[in-house]
Amino acid sequence: MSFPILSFVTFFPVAGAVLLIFVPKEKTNLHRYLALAFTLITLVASLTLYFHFDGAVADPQFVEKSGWLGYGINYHLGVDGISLWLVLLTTFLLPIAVLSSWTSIQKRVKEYLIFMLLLESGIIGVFVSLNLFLFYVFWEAMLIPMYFLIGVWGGPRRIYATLKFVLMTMFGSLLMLVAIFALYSFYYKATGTYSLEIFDFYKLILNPQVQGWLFLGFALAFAIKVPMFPFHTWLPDAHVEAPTAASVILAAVLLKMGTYGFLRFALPLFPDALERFLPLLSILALIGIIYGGLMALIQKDIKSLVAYSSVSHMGLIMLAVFSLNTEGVEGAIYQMLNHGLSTGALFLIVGILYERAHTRLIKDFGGVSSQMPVFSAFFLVCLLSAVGLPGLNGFVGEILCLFGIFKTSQLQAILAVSTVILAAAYLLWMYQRVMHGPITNEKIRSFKDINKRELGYLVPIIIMMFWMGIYPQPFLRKMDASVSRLLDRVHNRERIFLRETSQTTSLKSDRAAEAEVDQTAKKILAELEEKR
Amino acid sequence: MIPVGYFFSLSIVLFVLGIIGFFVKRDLITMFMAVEVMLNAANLAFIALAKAAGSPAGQVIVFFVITVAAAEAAVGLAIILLVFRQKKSIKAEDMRLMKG
Amino acid sequence: MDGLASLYPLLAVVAGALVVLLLEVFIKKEKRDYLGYVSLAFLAAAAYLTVSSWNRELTYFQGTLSLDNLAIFLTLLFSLAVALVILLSLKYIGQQDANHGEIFALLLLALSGLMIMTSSSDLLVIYLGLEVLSISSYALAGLKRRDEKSGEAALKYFLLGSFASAFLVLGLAFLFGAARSTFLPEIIVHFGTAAAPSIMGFFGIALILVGFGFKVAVVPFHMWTPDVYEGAPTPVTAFFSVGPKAAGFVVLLRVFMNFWDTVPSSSVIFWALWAISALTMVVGNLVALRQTNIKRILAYSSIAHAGYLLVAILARDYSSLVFYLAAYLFMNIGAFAAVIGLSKTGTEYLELDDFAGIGFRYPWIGGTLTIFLLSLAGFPPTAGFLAKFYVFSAAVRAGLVPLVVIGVLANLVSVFYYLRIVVYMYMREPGREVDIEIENPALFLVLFLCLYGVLQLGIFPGNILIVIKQAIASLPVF
Amino acid sequence: MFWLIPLLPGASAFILAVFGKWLPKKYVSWQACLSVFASFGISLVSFFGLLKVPPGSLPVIKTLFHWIQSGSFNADLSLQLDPLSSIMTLVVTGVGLLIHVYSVGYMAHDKGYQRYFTYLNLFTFAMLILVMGANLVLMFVGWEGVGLCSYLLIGFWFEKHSAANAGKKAFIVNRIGDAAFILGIFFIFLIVGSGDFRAITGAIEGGAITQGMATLIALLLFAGATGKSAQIPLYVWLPDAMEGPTPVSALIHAATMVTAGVYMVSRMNLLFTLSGVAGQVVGIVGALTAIFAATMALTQNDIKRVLAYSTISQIGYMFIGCGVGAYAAGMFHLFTHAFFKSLLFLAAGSVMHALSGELDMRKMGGLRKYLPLTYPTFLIGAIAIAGVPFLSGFFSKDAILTHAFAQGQYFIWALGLMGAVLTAFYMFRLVFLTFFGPERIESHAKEHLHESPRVMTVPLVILAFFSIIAGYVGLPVVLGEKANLFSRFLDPVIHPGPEVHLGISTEWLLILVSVAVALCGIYIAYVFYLKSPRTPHRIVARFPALYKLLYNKYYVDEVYNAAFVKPLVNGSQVVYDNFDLKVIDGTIDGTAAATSFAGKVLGLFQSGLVKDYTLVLLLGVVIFLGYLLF
Repeated sequence: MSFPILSFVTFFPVAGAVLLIFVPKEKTNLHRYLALAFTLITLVASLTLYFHFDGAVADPQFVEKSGWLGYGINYHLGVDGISLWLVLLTTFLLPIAVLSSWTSIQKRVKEYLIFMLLLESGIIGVFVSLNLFLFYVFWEAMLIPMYFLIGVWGGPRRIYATLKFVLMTMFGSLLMLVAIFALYSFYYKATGTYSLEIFDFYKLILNPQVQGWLFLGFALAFAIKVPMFPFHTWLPDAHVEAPTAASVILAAVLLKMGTYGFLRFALPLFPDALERFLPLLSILALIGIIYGGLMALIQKDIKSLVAYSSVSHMGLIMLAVFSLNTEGVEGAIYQMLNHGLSTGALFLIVGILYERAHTRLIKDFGGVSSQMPVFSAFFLVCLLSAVGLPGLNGFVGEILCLFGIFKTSQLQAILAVSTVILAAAYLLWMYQRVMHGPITNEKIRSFKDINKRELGYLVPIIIMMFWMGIYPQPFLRKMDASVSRLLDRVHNRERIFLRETSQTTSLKSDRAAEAEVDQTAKKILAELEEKR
Repeated sequence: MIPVGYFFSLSIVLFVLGIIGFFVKRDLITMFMAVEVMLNAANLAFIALAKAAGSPAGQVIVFFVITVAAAEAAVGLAIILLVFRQKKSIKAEDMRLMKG
Repeated sequence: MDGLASLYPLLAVVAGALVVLLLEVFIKKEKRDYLGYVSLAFLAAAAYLTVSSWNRELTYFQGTLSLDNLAIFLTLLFSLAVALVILLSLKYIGQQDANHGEIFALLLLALSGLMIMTSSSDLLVIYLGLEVLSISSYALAGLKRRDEKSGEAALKYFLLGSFASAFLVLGLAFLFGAARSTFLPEIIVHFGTAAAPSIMGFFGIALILVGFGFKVAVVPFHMWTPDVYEGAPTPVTAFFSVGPKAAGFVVLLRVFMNFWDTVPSSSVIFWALWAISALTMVVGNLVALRQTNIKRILAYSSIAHAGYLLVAILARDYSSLVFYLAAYLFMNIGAFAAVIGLSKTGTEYLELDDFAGIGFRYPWIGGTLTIFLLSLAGFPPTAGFLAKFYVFSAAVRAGLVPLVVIGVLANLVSVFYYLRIVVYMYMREPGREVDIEIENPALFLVLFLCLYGVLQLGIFPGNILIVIKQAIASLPVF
Repeated sequence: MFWLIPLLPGASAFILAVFGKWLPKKYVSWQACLSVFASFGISLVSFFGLLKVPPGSLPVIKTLFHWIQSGSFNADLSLQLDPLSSIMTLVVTGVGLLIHVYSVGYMAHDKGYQRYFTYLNLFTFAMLILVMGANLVLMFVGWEGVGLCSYLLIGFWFEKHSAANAGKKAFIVNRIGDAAFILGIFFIFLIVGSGDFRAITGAIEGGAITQGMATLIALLLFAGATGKSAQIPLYVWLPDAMEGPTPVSALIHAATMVTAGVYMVSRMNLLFTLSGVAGQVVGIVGALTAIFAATMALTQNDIKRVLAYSTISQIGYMFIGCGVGAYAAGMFHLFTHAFFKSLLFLAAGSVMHALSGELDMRKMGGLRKYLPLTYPTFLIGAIAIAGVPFLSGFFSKDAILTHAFAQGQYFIWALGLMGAVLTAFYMFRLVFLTFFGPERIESHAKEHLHESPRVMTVPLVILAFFSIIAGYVGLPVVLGEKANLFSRFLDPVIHPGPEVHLGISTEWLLILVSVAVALCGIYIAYVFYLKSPRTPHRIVARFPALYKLLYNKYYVDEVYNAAFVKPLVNGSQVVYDNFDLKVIDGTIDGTAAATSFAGKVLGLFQSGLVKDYTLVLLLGVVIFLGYLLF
């Protein structure tokens, strides 16, 4: 691909943001249309990624590599089966987010949209960068626009929420930075050259003890981001205080960086340490599922209910990732997309309610669906997608995740299946208290049903939900190669190591060759071990 | 011939005296004079060590230090004057406008 | 080769100072900023002269004053810093009645002190440069005559400064006793030969470190910094936070350049410095949490940055040290420039509550200050991040992982108080009525120069890195 | 083209859902009924087509496309037709059609008319998918689909708080069953490698599944079935489901959805027979539920609640059939039950319609004069369900009991008989209280007491007709070896177990016993409610506790609430307040407070006095030099 499509998709929103700076403040509608135009163009550009993406190739495609600061820091972009869908999810949701904040954001529209665009390129950058330095730059740079979005346009406790969000994420990512430095120096000691490329680090053989520490550094940063069980308290605060569009992006995409981080970095880089920490991580994910579900049951505010439901869903995704088999990992990736769509849609819907009632407490609502029938239909569909009803996208992802978990350990699956019950319980109970029953307070009588604009951004999500529920083939087939390469790398590292360093070229293809290959690999690894 | 050690230990004693003087005295000028004592003690150490090393370069350095001390005294006293005009007092305890 | 040429930049600066002093007598009060332009002209001349002597290895006074590439790079850095400070103070002195011509002369003299310090590897000459710098700094600190805080700041700086320089001289004496010379390479070679430096030698080095530690404001010797930074006029504080600190670190660089490898039991000093660095990073950041005055916050932040610079020295990666100094210059002066921007005749808005809601009312000043703060906090797209990245990655490569972890956690604490300023600016409703005089072209020039510096160093530092690497390579290695 | 059967109602549901608001009522009712009629036609055609197909290549499978494929988990969207599923399609579309027609009248003046028919069509679509799914995952899709439609239809009048609550309760209880169902599916995937029924039967015959594993899977699947078919542990949602419109109760909670569990068990009959123990469990649970629900039905005063409990008890009978290995008998009872139970519900609906919403039996009586059509059809239904000979109920219930007896399950057989007595009793208690005896109708309901319109009564008549003749399809074996067409038709799917032959005489004896039981139940009801209406009050007076217990349905709802719902909600509230807010947030805010406190402490040194500063400096120097010395 001569045209640097990935750089275009990543930096086009930034160009949009810069252009917006020079547009005078008063023309708010012009800002909105421009921002919408930029996000839509990015979406179209990213769609070309989908069409030209070849599912059979495991290595990253559309690779763009050029030197930047020397010493191993170079500008290296690439997309593979795992990150392709997350980029598309981002570009798909951004125009919807911009459209949804058309009327809800009235003060300082210009800065709001600038931060939205910067946020988009920050997120895409994280998913496409293959150089650890570039990854870290985008990983931190993305925090700044989110910090402002929550901090300036948020609710009453926004300052506490946004500082808590930034500081907890920073805590994790700074320790990850130290782990990156360690990798950087180990590679330098092992090979004498500087490199921060992920694929060079994949070849790095570290002794398990060191791997343990590095794994912890990475895993902590991603666990906070996911958020996994003990580190989840920033999520409800951030969601309750963030404006609608910001919490849509926060829930739909930012949480996926954590899981993406595990898949891209923590799992393949440190397989031995992974085996050591697997039981602990699985237990945490399991607790996350049940704990998130139970907490969601008793929330008073719809947004924090949906936030805790995200904790539960992400717990399921993580448990599926830790099952380390094809169904589990592909199910997890697919469930990431579903969670992005369904939770994003739920936040949009809460935004619609908030725009009319200026409150999010469940007790202030009651009997809304008699006033807003179409809205209640849309709300129900999104809800059922989150519950995982067959025919909608949630089911496909959930059943694959659960089957993946089941193949690894039946006990975990039995506990994880409780998410099926809990999700139905808290979501339907909330839906019943908000929508059904007689109209409680008089304000609800004045609610108007969904207007054209709101339809404009809900319908595409609903269509996607049905499409991904009924015909998931195109999505799954693009992931197979990369997922099998990832699992290969985690389970039998030697063969990958040899094939990539291609030291023994002429290999017989039968059983004996396989064994002999493993032997030579072990011998070479042993040598490398003492040399250090 | 007085061995070099005596000069050297004298200068250390003088230096410590200067420090003690700096902490004991309450008004600024005497505190500044204590610092001058410390500087001269260092000079003495210089001369003692230069004599031990037998190279004239040591003594030359002393002149540099003395000139620097003189310049410092000029600017220092001007500052103390400035502070006195502002606060009408040169007691060290009164200089606590900024803290925390 | 000897040659008067190596003295030209120094002469130009000193001549400039004298000319400005003379002119001040003839010029009436209002046209004081002409003096500023004259001093800028002299600065430009000095800069041109330094550049023209790039890697010509000029030395003078029997090699004690050598204008090698490192000294040239730093002299350029300092003259840039002083030029920016002069531009900042053009309007400032009129506003805050610090309106007497000496500020330009004193700045130029302080610059000459800096140049002497950085371009010499003879401890005595370094000491002289240090004293020239310190004395002009004491005077600079006390410039606002009618403001008690300024007087007190000058006094504290003077007393503590002279107290520390006494220790420095004592250290010199000990070193002279131990190594019979004040010329650094000879001292290090001498220490290298003996089995281990005598106790007097170690004492000498220790006291030298105390003297420069004071100047660079590392923790046990940092007590003066907050009060002096708060009391001194803000452009002068900007100069203090960049000039003396950078010069101090260059001297430490020259001292430790070959110290670690040649001197046998140097690990003793290594662990002492390790402790100081850790202490500086932690205390500097922690105390900053509680401050409400913007200048005190920036003072503690500069202390914390001294800690990060010490890590660079321990990691023996001097090019990252110099790069950090360059990035630090732009970030800090930019931040102070924005603080200066937020003032009107007679009153400076320094308390955090004054900052409430100004982010949106004055977008340019608010925006640039946010970027500088983010850079100080080490957020990626800025120079601050890249500088910290180099320093910490070098430290990890040198095996100082625990120190890096402390540094990283201290940095996390710093993120909080930097972002707290941004919270006041953007996320709090404006409390008191804050109106500032906007039209100050010089200030906006400085703001944009620093902004350009922070972003350029952050994203495409390419060529600056090569220059630094060349400068470090030119230093003698033995 | 049998795969068109589910798609037609599905398409009509989609059209109504999207364009419903703008379509006139007339068009909506026509489109809904026509689509179900068309699929009924096709299922009839394919039923007869099936007769010609040789048994060997029986499950005619049509794969539309590969649905989910990832690693070893693959589920295709493929529909299959074999005797079992074709019978179910006939039942679903047949009874469904009649109920669609009936609800045109019943819901005529309801404002959610389009929405109602959308949900009804969607339900038919989901039920047909469940029945015709060729693999377990697709069956599960239908399984959850019907759960959703029952949620939507029960909570149809969502303004009513009780309706919304009942809907939610139904969905969640079903989900509990579904969770077990999913686990069962996973176990099968693990062992058999795929979810297709052919693969599963092949694996069982090939002996791939051990007996222990078969029991585990069977029990898990049965747990899912109890949720859906409202058996002992998870039946609580069905009585509340009566909040929905009556045709809904007829279609979903009588004829089709609740029988899904029975269909699933018979579909997986090889598994249940292989595991023996599971069959036993099914039988016992079925028997217990039959008795348990029957007792509760005795004291109910709301017609629909009585019918609901009677449904639970009748499904109990079906599970007895499956439990003892007589899957054909169970299916046969399902077949006949669909007719007379939906007839009873629709008749109750038309009674309610006539009395403008009154359901309480104590406010009825002597209605036979006013409802000339509803009364006889209701009576036929009651007679059929009571098990009086020559009507369908008798044949199917008798088949089950004889098989239970033949298999030597005397305990289950005894429970079945007692259940039959109670069934006869409460059915006729219902009949006598509503249609006979003194008129206790309130005045305002009395004025416009009218017979339901023809569109409602015609389906009643048709259903009554079927309730009578449906029995003759599966005559007891005593009347002739070939008599039982029904079970022979099902043979290719349900492999007949060892045929235990009782002597002819015992067969007749059993028949006589069940007939006697039914008649005596009817007589007792007659004595209680017509001859001397005082007797029920005297009995209640003598056993007040027992009556209260029955009336409050053994307080099962309250027990569940107290045992599961309350502790879960309050527990998580406690955990949230203490753990989430105090412990986790506590540690985070705590560390923040600690750092800022440390800052304050360190700040104290900054006292402003020059001497303190120099003191600190001096301390630094002294420590440094001291360190160098040691």
